[in-house]
Amino acid sequence: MSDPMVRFENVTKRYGALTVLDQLNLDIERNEKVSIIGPSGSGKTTVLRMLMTLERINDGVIWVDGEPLTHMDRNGTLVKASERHLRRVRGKIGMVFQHFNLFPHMTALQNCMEAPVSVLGLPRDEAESRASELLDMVGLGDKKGHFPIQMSGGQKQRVAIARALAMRPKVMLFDEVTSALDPELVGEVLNVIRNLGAEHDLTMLMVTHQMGFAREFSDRVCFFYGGKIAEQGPPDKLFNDPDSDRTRQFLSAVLEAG
Amino acid sequence: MSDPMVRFENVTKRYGALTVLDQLNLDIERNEKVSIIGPSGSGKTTVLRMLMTLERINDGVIWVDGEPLTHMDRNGTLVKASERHLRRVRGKIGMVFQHFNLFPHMTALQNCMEAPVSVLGLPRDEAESRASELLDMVGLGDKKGHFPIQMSGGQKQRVAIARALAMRPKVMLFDEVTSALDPELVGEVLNVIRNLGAEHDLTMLMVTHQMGFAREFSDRVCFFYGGKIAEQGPPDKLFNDPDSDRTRQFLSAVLEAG
Amino acid sequence: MGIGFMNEFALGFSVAALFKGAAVTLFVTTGASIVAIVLGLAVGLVRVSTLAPLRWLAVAYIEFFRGTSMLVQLYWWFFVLPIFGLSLSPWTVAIVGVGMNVSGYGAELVRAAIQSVDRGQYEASTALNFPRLTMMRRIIVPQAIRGMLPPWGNLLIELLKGTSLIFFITITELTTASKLAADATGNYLLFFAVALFGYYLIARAIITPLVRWLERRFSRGFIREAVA
Amino acid sequence: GSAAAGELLDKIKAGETIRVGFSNEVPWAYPGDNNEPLGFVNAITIDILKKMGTTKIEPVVTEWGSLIPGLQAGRFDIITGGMYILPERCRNALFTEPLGTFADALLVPKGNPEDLHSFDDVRDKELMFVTGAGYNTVKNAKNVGIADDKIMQVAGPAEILQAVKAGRAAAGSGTYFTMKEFADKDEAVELADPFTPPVIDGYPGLAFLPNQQEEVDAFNAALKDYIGSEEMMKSVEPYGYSKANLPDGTPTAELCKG
Amino acid sequence: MSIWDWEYVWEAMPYLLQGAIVTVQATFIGFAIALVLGLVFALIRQSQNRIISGTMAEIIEFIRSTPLLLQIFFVYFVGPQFGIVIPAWTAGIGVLGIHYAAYCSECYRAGIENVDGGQWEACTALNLSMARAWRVIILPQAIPPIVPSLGNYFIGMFKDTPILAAIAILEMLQQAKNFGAENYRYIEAITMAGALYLLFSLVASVIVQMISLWLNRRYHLQ
Ligand SMILES: Nc1ncnc2c1ncn2[C@@H]1O[C@H](COP(=O)(O)OP(=O)(O)OP(=O)(O)O)[C@@H](O)[C@H]1O
Ligand SMILES: Nc1ncnc2c1ncn2[C@@H]1O[C@H](COP(=O)(O)OP(=O)(O)OP(=O)(O)O)[C@@H](O)[C@H]1O
Ligand SMILES: [Mg+2]
Ligand SMILES: [Mg+2]
Repeated sequence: MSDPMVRFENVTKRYGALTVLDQLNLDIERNEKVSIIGPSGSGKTTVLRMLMTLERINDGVIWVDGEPLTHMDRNGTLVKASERHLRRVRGKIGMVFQHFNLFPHMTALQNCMEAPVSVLGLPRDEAESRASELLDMVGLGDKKGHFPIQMSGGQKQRVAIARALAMRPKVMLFDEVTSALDPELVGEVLNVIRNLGAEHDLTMLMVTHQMGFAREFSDRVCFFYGGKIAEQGPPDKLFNDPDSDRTRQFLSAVLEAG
Repeated sequence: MSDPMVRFENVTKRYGALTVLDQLNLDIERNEKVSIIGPSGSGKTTVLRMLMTLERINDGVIWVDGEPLTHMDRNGTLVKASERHLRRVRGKIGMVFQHFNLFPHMTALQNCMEAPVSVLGLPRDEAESRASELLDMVGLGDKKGHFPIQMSGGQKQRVAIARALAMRPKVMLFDEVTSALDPELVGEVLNVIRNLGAEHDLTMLMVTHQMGFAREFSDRVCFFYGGKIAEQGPPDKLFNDPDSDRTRQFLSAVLEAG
Repeated sequence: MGIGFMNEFALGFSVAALFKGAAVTLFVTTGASIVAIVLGLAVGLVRVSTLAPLRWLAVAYIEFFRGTSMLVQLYWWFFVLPIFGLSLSPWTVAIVGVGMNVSGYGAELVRAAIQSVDRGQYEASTALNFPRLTMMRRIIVPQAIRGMLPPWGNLLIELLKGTSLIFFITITELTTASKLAADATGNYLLFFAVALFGYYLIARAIITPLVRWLERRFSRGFIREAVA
Repeated sequence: GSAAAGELLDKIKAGETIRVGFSNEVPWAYPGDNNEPLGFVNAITIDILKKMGTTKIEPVVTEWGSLIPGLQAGRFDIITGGMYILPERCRNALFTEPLGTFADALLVPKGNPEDLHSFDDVRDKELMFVTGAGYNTVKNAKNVGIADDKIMQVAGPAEILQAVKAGRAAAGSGTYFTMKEFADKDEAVELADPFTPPVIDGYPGLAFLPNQQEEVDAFNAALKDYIGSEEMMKSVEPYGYSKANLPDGTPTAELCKG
Repeated sequence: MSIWDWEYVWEAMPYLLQGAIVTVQATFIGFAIALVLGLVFALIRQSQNRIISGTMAEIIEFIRSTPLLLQIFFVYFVGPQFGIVIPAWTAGIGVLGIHYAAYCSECYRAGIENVDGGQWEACTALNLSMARAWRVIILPQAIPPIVPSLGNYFIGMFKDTPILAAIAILEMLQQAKNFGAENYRYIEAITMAGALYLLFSLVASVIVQMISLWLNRRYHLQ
């Protein structure tokens, strides 16, 4: 079917008086890799959190895989989504956080097994084999029995990715997954994401400050500014000759820093 | 006089069994700008913390401005430094921290006045004028009455720099002063440091992950690895054709990330 | 005559009586602790439930039992309640009365511990689509328990001390026993010192080690040594 | 709750366990080291109950002040503390015929330094006076006009002795028996001699709930030929009760009128 | 006799209020002692010298793990055995103060340890003296956050005052009991006493919250 994997339709998000996202419209196609860049406070994280239903939206509709996420269709009219509906649609989305949020009291393997067993109801052995496959894939075959505290930041983040994949999502969200890492650990995580993009049918939406990676990896880059998409397009266009001065300004600031 | 501003002489630092710095020897000339780079855990921060007397050293001697810092000369033999001696020599050193460590219950101005008044015993008005000069210099003339929570990371870090300068140190230490900042705020802080180097007679020692800046700014770059100086030299040499593979490896990893 | 003849033997007898008192204190402490822990956990979990009315009930419970002093509550249980037709035995009042009073504080500990679990853990659980109860059971509570163990240790010591009030409801526990012994012999220093040390011993040789042991058991994944 | 009329009597006849309430008042009624009921009031009660049909006694020890509430709360069936029969008490409890006649005494430090011989002396010299909380002595003291803040109300006899010994109070009052006991065994105190008590002798009786007339009648019947008998004296003499203490024939009804 | 009789409530009230005054006095004086002594304990506890800090810690443990009632008995009865007679009021409030000083010191400690280590490092880097660092930098950050827990102990002490009755101090509950003993009516007096305790502690907790808000604003902490 032709409708996009994710669609934001006039989505507005406010915190009290502060309007964080203003009438956002954004479509993401199946298997498209989209990077979101922009200054701090521009609403990047909020976009992902709304999609992950970690934040309620004040206005508009979010569509996932052709059906409304935050609402449900009751004979023609859209009504607020029930918990059941939310949980069904949410199942199609996975998220990786800036600060990993691994479960500290579980080993890498248990982290990846818990949800498949207690949410999807997989039998333990099946969940286990799936989990260890994924851990092998992210290059942590030898760390399965380790607890998060025994792992480096880069390793933790790779476990987090495996944990999200274990739920077989169609869309993966990444929020600055490398900015809590020591520079020389960033590479190993980006490699995992790179391969993920290459080998799996996954729609990916990532907030990042790694201009280099965004450029090389993504099909499209969206530059957020003050809760709006100030500019978007293929990376080469956006990085080489951006239309808006805001974009140019931001890029020069960031590159000077790098 | 000819002796260096700072001299590490066979300095060793251990944490229990772990030897963090092993027989370190390092001279820093007056007004020299030295950058320290290296992987996480290689001992970079420890070097600065020892110089700031935030960590005791297990062996060796640190010399500052020709006199021993951690020891004092009692008729020929070096004995453990007294608190008085420590405080006198420490007065020549200032430090800026990764996480600012501003005093949250004081305004920017008060942060810069506290030590000059209570340590140097300056009269309040003199301390105040000195403080506000410095705040103007770091471009925060309009933020003097603000409290830390009311400022952005970049602004906080600039206050921290002004606070350290208010003590008129001869040596300034910077420990990853930009790595807690949002990318687009990094520039403003680096600019301040840049001007500092240009306009004042200051010996500067900085730990950084900003290769670009290290390269452009410093007279010498030291690459730390496993508690030793694996390689050091002028930035162009070290960045363009490093002697050791370790250095090469590290640089490629970091640059790929940037 | 009278207590005249008592005196010579009083010391020997009183020491025996003191041990009985200690035994009583231990017994009541154990019983009341169980009551306090069970009710504390239950009420604490209700306190963080998503259903407002339930929450209010928990708040009322907590405020009531923390609002008035244990002594007043014991008086009420023991002397006033019967007049409304419910007469509980002294032992029941001791265990339930002390236990419920402490459970009010315990519930607060549970609440605090649960709410102090990193928000990221809740968000990760949502992202992985956990139903709320599963999330609580598998992710939040296991982490909260570790956080609340030390304060529970202190609370149980409070409870231990609280049992010294059950004298007012006709039970002769350690404090009373030492008082009676001291009155009979006139040697206040000896018997009070012994009693003080007795409590200290129970707290430091039984309660504290027990809690430490539990802490170690629940520390998997939080402290390097604990998992090495 | 409070037993229905006749219930208690049936229990006694049926040989069931009867709970007697008293506080630590040597030699009237006090607990032995295994809490067994000692003291002459308990001795009398045990004899009487045996005649009436039960030998099962459960002692309940509490503060003097808690005896009446304990009875009202159904914590025990009979107060054997040796309460004087007084009008206001008659309104809240039923008393048997008197078990004897006793005087109060005034306990003072050795040598009676303040030269006290009556409550009036204590009042006039404005000295601190100690007695038990809930003792009839409190009312007597107030009646002769000793100021409220000069009346120290403590938990029991032991505290009275301590207060006088420690000089916290200039004089203490309790029953002749108890005070004599202290004077004999402790050389730091003595009885005021001569001493004119504020009221003539006190008449202790056993106290029941107001609705237990049947029980009281039964007890009185049993008491009639028991009072003064060989059997009685054998039980009570060890506690210092002598023939001089036998009742003078004043009926309870009259004492209740006051 | 009826279960509840308002007559007795009104009769009891004057006594209860009289006791309430004593209770409130005891609480305030006692807590003042606890606050000051507690800080002293806490600072000794922070001493670099292992023996000093260790001993202090053990003393605090001991005070915290033995019953207030017993401690009061000890001071009140043992003293005279050796000719030292401390007045009941002094003994009672003194022990209350020391007992809660042990708790407050733990609060202070928590507050001090929660101050970011970076603050100490900044003080060293700026060469501030130990005393100055404590007074101007550390304590102003350490204390406001712990005001709520200090407040809880304030209320806790208030609710412990009935124990003073054991050494014949006429606080509220003792007044209630004495009233009962003289009139043989306990329900009303005791229940009203309970109600008053509840009322007072609710009021107190509101006041504490206000103080803590004010302090946090005053020192611009979160
Ligand atoms: N829970 C919240 N309450 C109030 N304001 C919030 C909340 N979360 C975010 N905001 C505000 O919403 C705006 C957007 O936040 P968001 O985290 O999306 O920015 P961002 O683009 O992710 O910034 P960064 O690059 O620093 O992560 C910011 O101004 C932030 O202050
Ligand atoms: N207080 C401490 N106790 C024990 N080990 C410590 C302590 N502080 C530092 N270390 C260890 O000393 C080594 C060097 O630490 P240091 O902070 O100097 O590294 P670094 O080069 O600054 O790393 P980074 O780039 O992450 O700041 C590390 O292995 C660290 O684990
Ligand atoms: Mg963000
Ligand atoms: Mg470092």
